[in-house]
Amino acid sequence: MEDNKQTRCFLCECYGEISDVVDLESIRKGLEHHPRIVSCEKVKSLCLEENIDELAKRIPLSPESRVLLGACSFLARGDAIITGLQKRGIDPKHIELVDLREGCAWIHRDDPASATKKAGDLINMGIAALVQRNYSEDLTIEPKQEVLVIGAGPAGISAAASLVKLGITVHLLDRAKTPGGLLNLIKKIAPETDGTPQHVEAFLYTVGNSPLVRYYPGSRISAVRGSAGDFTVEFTSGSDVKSINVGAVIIATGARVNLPGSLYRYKELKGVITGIELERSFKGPGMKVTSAVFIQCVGVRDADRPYCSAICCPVSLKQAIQLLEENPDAEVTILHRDIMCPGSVLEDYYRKAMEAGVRFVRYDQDTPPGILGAEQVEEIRVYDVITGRERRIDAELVVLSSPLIPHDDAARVAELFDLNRDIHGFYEVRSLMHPLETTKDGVLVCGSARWPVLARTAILQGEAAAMKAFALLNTDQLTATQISQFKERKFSLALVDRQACTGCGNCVAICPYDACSLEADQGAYKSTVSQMRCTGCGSCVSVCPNGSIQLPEQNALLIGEMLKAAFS
Amino acid sequence: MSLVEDARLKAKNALEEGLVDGVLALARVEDEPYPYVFEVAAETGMLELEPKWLLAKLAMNILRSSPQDYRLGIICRGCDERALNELSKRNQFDPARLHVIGLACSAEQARICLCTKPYPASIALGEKSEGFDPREDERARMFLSDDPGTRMQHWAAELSRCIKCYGCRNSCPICVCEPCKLEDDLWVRRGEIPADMVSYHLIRAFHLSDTCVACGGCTDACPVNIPLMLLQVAMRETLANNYGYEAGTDLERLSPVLSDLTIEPCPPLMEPGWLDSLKVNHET
Amino acid sequence: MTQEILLSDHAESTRHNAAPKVVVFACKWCALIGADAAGKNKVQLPVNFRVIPVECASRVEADAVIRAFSSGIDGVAVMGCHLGGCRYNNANHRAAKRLELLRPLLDTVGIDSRRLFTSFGTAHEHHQFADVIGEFYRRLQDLPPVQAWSRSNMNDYRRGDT
Amino acid sequence: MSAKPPHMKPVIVIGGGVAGITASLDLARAGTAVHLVEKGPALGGQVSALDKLYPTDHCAFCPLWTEVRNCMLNPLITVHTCAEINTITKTDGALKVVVDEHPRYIDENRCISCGRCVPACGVDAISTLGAHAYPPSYYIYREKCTLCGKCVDVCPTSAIDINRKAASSEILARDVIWATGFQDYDISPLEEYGYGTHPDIMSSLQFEEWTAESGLNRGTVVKKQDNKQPASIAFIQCAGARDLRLFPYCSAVCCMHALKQAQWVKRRNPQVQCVIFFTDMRAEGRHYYEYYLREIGGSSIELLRGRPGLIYPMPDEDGIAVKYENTITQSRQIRKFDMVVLNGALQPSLAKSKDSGYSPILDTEGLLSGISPTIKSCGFCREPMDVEASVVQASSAALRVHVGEEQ
Repeated sequence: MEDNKQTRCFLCECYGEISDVVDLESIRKGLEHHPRIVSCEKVKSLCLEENIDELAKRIPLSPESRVLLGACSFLARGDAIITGLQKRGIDPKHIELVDLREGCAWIHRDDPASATKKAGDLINMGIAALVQRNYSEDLTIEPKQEVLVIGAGPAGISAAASLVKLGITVHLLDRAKTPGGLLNLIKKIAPETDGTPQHVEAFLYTVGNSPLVRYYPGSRISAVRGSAGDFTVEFTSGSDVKSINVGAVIIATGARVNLPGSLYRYKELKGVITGIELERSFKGPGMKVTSAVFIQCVGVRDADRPYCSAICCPVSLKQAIQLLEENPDAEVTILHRDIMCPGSVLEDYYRKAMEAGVRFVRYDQDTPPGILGAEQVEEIRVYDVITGRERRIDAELVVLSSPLIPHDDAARVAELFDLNRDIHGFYEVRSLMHPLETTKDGVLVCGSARWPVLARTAILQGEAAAMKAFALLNTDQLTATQISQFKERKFSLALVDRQACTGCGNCVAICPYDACSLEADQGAYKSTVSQMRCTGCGSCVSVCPNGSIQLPEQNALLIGEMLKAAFS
Repeated sequence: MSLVEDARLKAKNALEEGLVDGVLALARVEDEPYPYVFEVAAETGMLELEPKWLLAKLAMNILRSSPQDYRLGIICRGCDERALNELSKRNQFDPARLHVIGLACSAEQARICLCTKPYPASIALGEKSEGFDPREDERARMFLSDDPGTRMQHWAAELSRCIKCYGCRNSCPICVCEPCKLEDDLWVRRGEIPADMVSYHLIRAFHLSDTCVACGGCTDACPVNIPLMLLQVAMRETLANNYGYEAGTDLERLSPVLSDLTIEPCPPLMEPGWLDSLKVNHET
Repeated sequence: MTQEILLSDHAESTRHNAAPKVVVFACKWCALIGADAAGKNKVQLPVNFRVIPVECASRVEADAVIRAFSSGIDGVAVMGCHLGGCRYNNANHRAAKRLELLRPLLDTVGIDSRRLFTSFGTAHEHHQFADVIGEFYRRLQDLPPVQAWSRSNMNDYRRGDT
Repeated sequence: MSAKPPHMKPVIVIGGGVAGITASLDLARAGTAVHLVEKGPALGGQVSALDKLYPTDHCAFCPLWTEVRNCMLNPLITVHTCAEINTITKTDGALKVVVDEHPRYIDENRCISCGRCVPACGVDAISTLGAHAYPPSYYIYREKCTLCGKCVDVCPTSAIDINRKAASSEILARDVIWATGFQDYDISPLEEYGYGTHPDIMSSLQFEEWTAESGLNRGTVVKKQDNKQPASIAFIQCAGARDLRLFPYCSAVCCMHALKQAQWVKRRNPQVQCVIFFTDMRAEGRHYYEYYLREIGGSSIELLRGRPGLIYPMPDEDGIAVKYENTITQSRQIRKFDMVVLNGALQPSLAKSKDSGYSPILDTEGLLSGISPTIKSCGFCREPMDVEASVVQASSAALRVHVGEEQ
């Protein structure tokens, strides 16, 4: 490959921090008649504003001009130099920063001779990298200013309403016939003390009346294609099949309540009911009772479901308070292993339940409460861990508080969007600072589909997801390198040499972002890479048997040449 | 009825019933065995089973160059069948167009090939016989001895006789890449005989780390008689111990190296101690 | 005749006394930060190592490690993030598994697999990076010098270079 | 032109922790100009002071440093470090916010971190901003600096200017988001916890700093008293929290934080005995309970239910006595520990700055109640919560400010 790149090299003395250890003069002389170096200068410093101005003047803006900076590390002042040059019109891809300070001078003070040799090698490695580096072409698309929200529970309608406020068209798709998700099953939203019901009303109103919302009840997604900024989603709504084109997807499919199966003689004894059945009675005539017992952590926080579903404690507190309001002289006891009411609002609610007269007994996982009675519940026996004695509570009502578990078709939806799911079946998300983003750019998840949450948190997550979707679409041009929220610029996008590819599918199997796919091409299979999905990690390159897939910015030749230059 | 007659009968029936359009097997022409595609039922009289001849790559090329609806039968041994599984996992041909007639190898054939599983999944011809552990073979014992020094001496001495004829790569049923990395000057310097032991042989061996079906093709093809298959023994054992994975036996299961630890757990890597602690111990 | 060529060529490539040459493939998100921190704190480290920054440990090809050994490098370190801490959705799990599978092959031909050092324990603090590099050097020092390696060594290798 | 035209007036985000950073980035990406006011010398807040984060055990700065960098480089975000809010006064339809910026003697754009100023300083007032702060630079701590000027002429890039004066700027803002997070609270008023009576009775944030891998002990766990390895450590939960005398709320983060600290102690030296005194082990977030199971099941961390009655230094020998009621044996016991970590007394950072002209409305527990019309709040200062919840609430607050509507 004939290359006419002219590389200009600048070695920074860093006010003696580098030049005291590394003999820059000998390196400069060595580079003078290097075939690829046009000019090589030694400067006192590179990173101050005035130096960057000086530097930018000496670098022509032509596409062939390359810059090799022998200075400090990117994390030290290197970043400031490159950003400064970028502001003055020099493409950072044409700059190679060689770390002579943190990487060489400062860690080999006591051996200047070999430090100089190492610096020379590092410079040669930098030249090799600069020469061999190609550039992945950036893909630019016009993001669709529409968002698909799946699920019309509290999280879904909050996301939809928020998107409407941001001026984005929303396709609200829900499996059920009526919006509201789990809220339809309950009378009051726990904890009703903090204004959540008013928020839900406001959202329902916005979603119901805004022209920007297209609501498809009773529909089911059948196919998904595309990537961030340009998804094509096909779904069946009632009888007809529809296809929409959206820029981002917010999954708010929620979760379902787990039935206790045969635990605590449920279904066998009259009077043993679940929280949902109790809620149904609150919506109806209400329940006359003299003594009721709630049992927490039923079918959860145990061997086969090792997680805490977080909402059952606040919900039981709400139901206990409601029972006491309807039966003022009744006795309500909650048997629990830990009351999960973190923060201020939920802790106050816990205190409010105590003041309302709810009694709490702590039991241990290994000694669960026993339910006695022939057909009707008569007595509960439980070993009270605090007092160390067995308690006998006669009660005619036992409410089993059960957890939220993932929907049955969560696996199907995850398959459609290529999402990972954790061991419990909830959708996996990225790091702590990106708690609603999935591994696929443009697909966000919020509400109980991600992890069981109360309505108040689901609403917050809906708004946050709407804001993140808006941040993604709020531009006329979405470029593949700008998408990832992790960093402002993706390092490189994989490129396939279709001629060499044997279609073995290793890259398709290993890609953590499902960016590779096989396409039939005259009878044989060839791999293609979706620029939008690819994040440039390079997993595919290391499993491709004949190197037909490469990261242009760090191709195999570049690594090979750097290896050669390492100890030349 | 002897094994050969049984094979000829099965091939004839397959052709007559129109199950396949041709059967790939050996034929004896002027007393020399040749791979031959029997398309006429009568010719199956010339069908032979000996000697062992690896037909997997041949079958793939036949299927690739024949029309889409051409169905091929093949009389193939255990290693061929495993090789065909690996190739179909790599989308090199459509397995539906292949009709496998499994032939079990004899115990001494297994002894020669150092084969641990000398029988296909579905045995149509011959009986299952005992596999042979490569570590028992006395020549192999030197190459796989416990002391690294002797191992190195043997391997260095043997590999220094390599004339880089690429016979091992060409005969290996899995190697289908063109261009192949071993011909790229970046990985293996050109014009150097014997081939650079580390870069040529180890790169080739590692490319087959999770796909080698231990058919012995490389050892048979090597003109200077280097037991190349022994390079794979340690890796195949690691895969079997850590993941319970053997190449070519399960069409659905992808190589465990292509998925993360939550999907294909690997015991030594799972304990955080091994990786997380700074005092990373490497006595695997 | 081949036997003598092989061993004589390696005479000078055994360079028993010189410090071992190490190439470090450092993951940009963790190990490179550790290397930078070690620099900032001016921790004195052995000279003979060169860092090649990679986007993720999963970018390191086993062929590149083999290529490094074949060009006379004594030790290759691949340093990536925590298992579960990778920015690329567990890409480092597969890197760990693949390099784990390279070890038996290196051992088979007698190249001690401890020359391939993998640390997925985030050497992100300066003292951790320094400890990891120091320990790798100690381990390389007391490994037996590799006699019958490939016939290539660095200067012979330069023959075909531009 | 990449972003849509920015809305007319900027938004002030107070607090450069995870909540503040997320709110600023979300607003900037939505096209609104932001002024991020941080009282410390660098962004990162409490999370950057932590060693590890639960539930993934990552290093704390790992998810944070790209966000901090994005914040600093985003053209729509102006970051004011070493700055505090003086007054917020309501003018016609907007808020006039006066920001006091304390003098930053070392200019971070000129400091090349060569470190020559540190030996020159007689009172040891100069140090780096922490291993991974952005932008990387040295910093002179005003409280220790005697303005002697010895460091000024040592600096090669003349980045030090000790006669920089405090400045205050006035910003006309559309809205304010409080994201001031929390800080450690000295609970010596509650004598039964014995805080301050023994060097090895410390708060959890102090313990985190004392045993941090990037700290001076480089991750090794030693007693403050004699730098020897402790035999046993007690983690006291809800010390000062869920306590009507001090903080009635539950600080939400300390159960998991104690688990994390105990687990890292066990991982670094398995023979140290760790005991956690808890009332409710609140591990209810995403993957928290698995973390709890792995720690309790795996590495023998002992859980004792109940709050200790009294903690005091042992009179005759060294060590700390913890008096508690053992619910299993129903008896009162005293147990000797080498170190005691008090978890729970986390105060929202807002309460202190009551004197600012426009005192935001606080609820009974000193938390910023969200109901005031023009002031939005998110993160721990509004309701005790962990990193994930703070980041979500920050995005929600950013949304409400961007569309200009009550919380």
